[in-house]
Amino acid sequence: MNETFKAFDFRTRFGSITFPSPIFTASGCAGSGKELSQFFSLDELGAIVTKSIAVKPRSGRATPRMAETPSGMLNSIGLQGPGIDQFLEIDIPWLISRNVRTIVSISGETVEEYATLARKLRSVSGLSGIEVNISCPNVENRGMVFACDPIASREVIQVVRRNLGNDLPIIAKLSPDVTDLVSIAHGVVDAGANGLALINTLLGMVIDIDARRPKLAGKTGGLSGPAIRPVAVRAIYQVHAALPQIPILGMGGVASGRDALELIFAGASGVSIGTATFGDPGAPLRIKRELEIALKERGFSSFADAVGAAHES
Amino acid sequence: MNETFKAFDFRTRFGSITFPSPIFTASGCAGSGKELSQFFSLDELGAIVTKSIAVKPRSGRATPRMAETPSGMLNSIGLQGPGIDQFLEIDIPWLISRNVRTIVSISGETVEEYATLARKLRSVSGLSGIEVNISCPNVENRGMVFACDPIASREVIQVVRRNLGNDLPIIAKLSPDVTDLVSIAHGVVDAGANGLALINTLLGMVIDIDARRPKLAGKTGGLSGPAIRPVAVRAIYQVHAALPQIPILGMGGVASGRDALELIFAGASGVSIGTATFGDPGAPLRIKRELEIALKERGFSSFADAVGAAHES
Amino acid sequence: MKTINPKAQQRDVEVLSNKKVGAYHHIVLAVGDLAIATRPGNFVAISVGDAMSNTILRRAFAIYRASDRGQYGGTIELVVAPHGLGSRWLCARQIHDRVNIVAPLGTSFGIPTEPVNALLVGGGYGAAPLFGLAEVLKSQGSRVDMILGASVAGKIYAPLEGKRSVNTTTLTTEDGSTGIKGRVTDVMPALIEKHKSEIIYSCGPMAMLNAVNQIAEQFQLMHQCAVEESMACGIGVCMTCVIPLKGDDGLVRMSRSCIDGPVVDGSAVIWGSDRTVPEGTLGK
Amino acid sequence: MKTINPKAQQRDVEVLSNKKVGAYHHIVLAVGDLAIATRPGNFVAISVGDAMSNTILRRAFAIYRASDRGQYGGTIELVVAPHGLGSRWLCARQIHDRVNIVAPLGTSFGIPTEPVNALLVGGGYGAAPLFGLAEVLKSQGSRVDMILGASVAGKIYAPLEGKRSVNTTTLTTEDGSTGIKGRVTDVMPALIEKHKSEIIYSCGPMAMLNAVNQIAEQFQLMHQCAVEESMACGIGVCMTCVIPLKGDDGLVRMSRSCIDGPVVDGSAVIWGSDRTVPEGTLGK
Ligand SMILES: Cc1cc2nc3c(=O)[nH]c(=O)nc-3n(C[C@H](O)[C@H](O)[C@H](O)COP(=O)(O)OP(=O)(O)OC[C@H]3O[C@@H](n4cnc5c(N)ncnc54)[C@H](O)[C@@H]3O)c2cc1C
Ligand SMILES: Cc1cc2nc3c(=O)[nH]c(=O)nc-3n(C[C@H](O)[C@H](O)[C@H](O)COP(=O)(O)OP(=O)(O)OC[C@H]3O[C@@H](n4cnc5c(N)ncnc54)[C@H](O)[C@@H]3O)c2cc1C
Ligand SMILES: Cc1cc2nc3c(=O)[nH]c(=O)nc-3n(C[C@H](O)[C@H](O)[C@H](O)COP(=O)(O)O)c2cc1C
Ligand SMILES: Cc1cc2nc3c(=O)[nH]c(=O)nc-3n(C[C@H](O)[C@H](O)[C@H](O)COP(=O)(O)O)c2cc1C
Ligand code: FES
Ligand code: FES
Repeated sequence: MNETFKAFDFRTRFGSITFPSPIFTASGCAGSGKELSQFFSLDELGAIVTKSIAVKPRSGRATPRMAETPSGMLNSIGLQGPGIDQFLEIDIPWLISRNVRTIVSISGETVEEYATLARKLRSVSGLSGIEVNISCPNVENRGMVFACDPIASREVIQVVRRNLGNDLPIIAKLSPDVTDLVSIAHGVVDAGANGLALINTLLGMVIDIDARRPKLAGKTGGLSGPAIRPVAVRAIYQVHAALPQIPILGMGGVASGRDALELIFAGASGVSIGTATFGDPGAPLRIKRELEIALKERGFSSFADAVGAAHES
Repeated sequence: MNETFKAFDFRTRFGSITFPSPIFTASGCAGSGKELSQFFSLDELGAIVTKSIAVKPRSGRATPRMAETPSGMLNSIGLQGPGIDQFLEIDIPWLISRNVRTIVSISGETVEEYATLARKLRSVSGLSGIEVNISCPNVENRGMVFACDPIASREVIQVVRRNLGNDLPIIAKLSPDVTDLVSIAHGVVDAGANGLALINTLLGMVIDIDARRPKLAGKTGGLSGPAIRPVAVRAIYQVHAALPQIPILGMGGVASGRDALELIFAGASGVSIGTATFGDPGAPLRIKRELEIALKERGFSSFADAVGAAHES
Repeated sequence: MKTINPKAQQRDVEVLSNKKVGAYHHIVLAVGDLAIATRPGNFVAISVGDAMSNTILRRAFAIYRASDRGQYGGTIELVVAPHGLGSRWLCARQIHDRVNIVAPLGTSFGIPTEPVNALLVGGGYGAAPLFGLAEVLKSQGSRVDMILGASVAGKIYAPLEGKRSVNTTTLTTEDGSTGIKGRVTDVMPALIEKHKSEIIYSCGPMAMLNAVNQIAEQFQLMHQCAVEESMACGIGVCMTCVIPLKGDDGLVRMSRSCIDGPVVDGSAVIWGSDRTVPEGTLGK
Repeated sequence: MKTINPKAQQRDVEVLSNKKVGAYHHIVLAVGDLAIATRPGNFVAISVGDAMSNTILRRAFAIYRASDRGQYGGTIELVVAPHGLGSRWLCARQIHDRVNIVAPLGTSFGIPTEPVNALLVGGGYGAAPLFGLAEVLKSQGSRVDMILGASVAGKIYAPLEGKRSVNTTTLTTEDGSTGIKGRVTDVMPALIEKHKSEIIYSCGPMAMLNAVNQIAEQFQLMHQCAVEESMACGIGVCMTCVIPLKGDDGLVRMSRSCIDGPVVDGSAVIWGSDRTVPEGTLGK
């Protein structure tokens, strides 16, 4: 068969699951999937990563919830969502019935809540993985974010693994706002994570100089978008160097195929598109196509060969 | 006297020293001062903060040392400098003889080096303060950055205070790349710091997707510029809330008077201009003027009233 | 598979005209068949800047009028206030420049099945979508009275051709520089009584909508208003644009104003919940 | 107080002309009296983009020619390759647009006090500053031979008017599309012998400068070259643009190419130290 016409081998693996494309959505940036389906076919993607879901319904924070910043934005949604029961009743069936590969992101305020979420997801068929968002305040520990505490991070992943069973891959999503990211990564991998999602947003603030107060009602917010890409690349590079066997789902400011390639060369086995979708609803699909071109131009015949390529020299 | 013609009271204090203006240069972004003196008169500023100086001459890192990033840049200079002796012989006399208020930034690889630097500076007359850059790798502790280690940070400030005497203000410059910035701030203040400089650069990386390797010869670099301003504002706000008596020298992506005001409302008693000077050699003076207008427009009659104003509501 | 944003498309479109009108710019875009799908109250999300821009989010603008006939095919028209960087960039576009849009987005004003006496209340550029609404109401036999208010005369948007479909227009300015000195709500009660208004449509700043809603409640009138919250995506995926809305089930939810709005039922809004989540909101 | 950047000024200046020439743009800026202060080898640092741009650093360009006479007062001319976002933005400027510059910056080519036989070697847009240099050398009585090389014909910059001051011009391209097939260094030895060259001036990619320097050493000729390192500030305050240079005291220092360069003595450069600090550098 003529090389030129051979489909590019875009496959990538997290745990036991093989995804046909390495481009994913980022949690909290693709709604329930439905909203984007007007703009492109969701099954073109590796998977939709759903907005982090909690045990109970959550109203989220008051508005204003967003502020644009130079080449980035702050958000303070506060994990608004319908709670796991309604989510499993409405959102998941819609995705599964349309053959959209789905990774469910979960968030808890206690270790026990993560256990509950994992138990409820264990029996759901058709899922492709669980992303564990541990960048949530731990109400049992002075609201300290789980992902900033090596022991709590580990504990969360352990109970999720125990309650979920061994079938579905667990991807632990880490925060870059820590002194020693690599040791947190080691901890969650030891605890049973099959992959790591890097990075969640950076904690930031914008002040409204006319109102003389923080612009966001929640005061601080998460910084995302191209502004943080260098931090994402660094985080992925460091963690891939330390744990080369563990697949990384990279994210942080990817707005083009070239940006995605930067994360992949740093060590990402998949790339999630977040904030870019707000500026361009078709971004995930566009980036997938641009990535394919960028890889072919550089002589790659399969995606897997590109992962971590910047570590070789 | 007519209010309109009264000079704006721009004074600000760090420790025992009063500065006539709250706009400073950022360490490593104003050369030795001479380079900028072609573009504006240095005594218009609160002070020049010199590039961090080490005990011995340092070649710094190989090139490429910089990469532009969205609304920011990475640098990996590696603290290049002539060493304290030549610095005290050439750079300092030039500044002092021209009545330029000068804050000397120091950096060491061991606690003992900080002690040496402080001893050498003790006898230099005409200085306005010492900024202690503790975002340097500690060679005695696996290269872990001092500012990321609460105990090492404290120790450094203690020995600097002990060796410097009590006359000059000590401003401890902290890194945002830590899990708990407030506790590090508490530690260095307990150890004798009169002020805090927030923030140093964030650790980042850019990959050259054509060469398939990190763009910078030193692989990682420090992220600065408007991209990081939300992180700076957050850091300043958090630390000012915890330590309202301690003056903060704020920095991170300030490119206009409005940006400076954001940091001031968050709690900065002074603002250093770094990366903005690369794009506009006259930036420090321009920002000072814009800040004056922005403060007057908002009805402030003195700078001090504006510090921390975003905490009031 | 398409139950949300069903008619929205992303397109590069040409600027056909850009004229300064008072404090605003009246901008016409050649959008082809998107015009047919557009209803009064819908909005458009526009990319601002170029490949080098640090502004990564779209800006939302109400669609002033949509027309599917005419020399250039389908067009939509906007009334834009040069506010910050992005809107000023848009106001600086010249004829033949291209801009990237996503449209039509959001809910539209509900049109009664029978002719009614409608009172349309607009503040500042918020007047814009009311003219398209007036045309539809008029063509369906309704009486249309309009109140347009602003701080100063230059900020009232009241084009001559817009008045074709309006029975009466009342202007208010806070400084009295044109029309009646005062706010739109100062003149509402008398006009409601005079014209026997049965439904109120409003668009403008949130504080004005709140005040308009109080009058609507007082007179027990239906009130549809187009709200304005900061929007990062405009298409329902980011959850930044929420407002507290009471649902048919009586529960208050933080609802997306880009999907469940911008046009909402005034009586469903929990007003005055600035920077707070109202007590009783689901999941608070 | 002003011992560094003594002649540099920051100014908003007008674009007088912008023409595509082969692979490059020839751009003329009205800089007023800055032209008088400009010497061959100096460069200009230009802001790219507008208030919304995410590119925060200036771009450096060699000054091709400076002229203080003429219809528009002082002008400087540039030869710009559309490379990335910033240079493409510059190449897209139109007549009457304004750009913000800082100039003149850096060292200039040393001019011998006596007439000499000079060989000028340029690669790609690196040819640009050599034409201004040729004029000065010629007017001072020197013989000027020039070699211009590039990968392909379109990347050779060799304007007719530039040749006025040149005795001979030799072109090389790697693909043979014009002139001699090969590199500038392939033809250098024969030309040095033929024209009895006494000094070499060069400007182009670092690898070319290195190869030129080897030939200069072989023939024991003076060699002045204009280097190119990534520059964040262009005025000496950031330390990003360093190259290892041996000083008069024999010590190698990482020296700023924006202040101690871009024109440096080829024999002072520690060549081939890509991505490393050479052994023996002060403070390594
Ligand atoms: C549904 C809807 C309809 C609108 N219709 C119009 C209209 O017809 N005419 C008009 O002139 N303006 C309208 N606006 C407001 C318009 O979106 C803002 O003026 C514009 O986004 C400001 O962008 P900027 O870059 O100029 O300002 P900046 O202040 O620099 O914007 C910074 C960020 O804040 C957001 N933002 C700032 N102000 C507003 C605002 N008032 N509402 C929502 N987001 C804001 C921007 O979108 C951007 O993300 C509408 C807004 C919404 C939500
Ligand atoms: C002293 C000097 C003289 C120069 N003279 C010319 C000239 O006469 N004509 C010309 O076309 N180009 C010249 N260059 C190169 C020119 O500066 C770069 O092509 C330009 O900076 C690229 O910017 P960009 O935004 O298009 O590319 P990008 O790749 O987007 O730039 C990203 C960043 O890298 C820097 N950068 C990228 N390439 C280079 C490079 N080759 N050298 C230095 N910095 C770079 C940019 O300044 C910017 O900060 C010169 C460079 C220097 C240092
Ligand atoms: C509006 C918004 C909401 C988000 N919600 C979540 C969330 O619910 N769970 C989560 O793990 N990450 C959440 N994130 C973080 C993103 O998934 C992603 O990690 C981050 O934004 C960096 O990627 P980006 O720069 O491509 O957006 C959210 C980000 C944004 C901007
Ligand atoms: C090129 C460069 C060199 C720097 N060198 C130093 C240094 O020597 N010591 C130090 O404490 N900070 C150094 N910094 C950090 C700045 O002082 C400042 O904290 C940081 O850049 C954030 O401010 P900005 O965004 O205004 O640049 C350097 C920054 C840059 C960009
Ligand atoms: S603007 Fe994103 S959900 Fe409404
Ligand atoms: S470019 Fe900044 S020192 Fe040379």
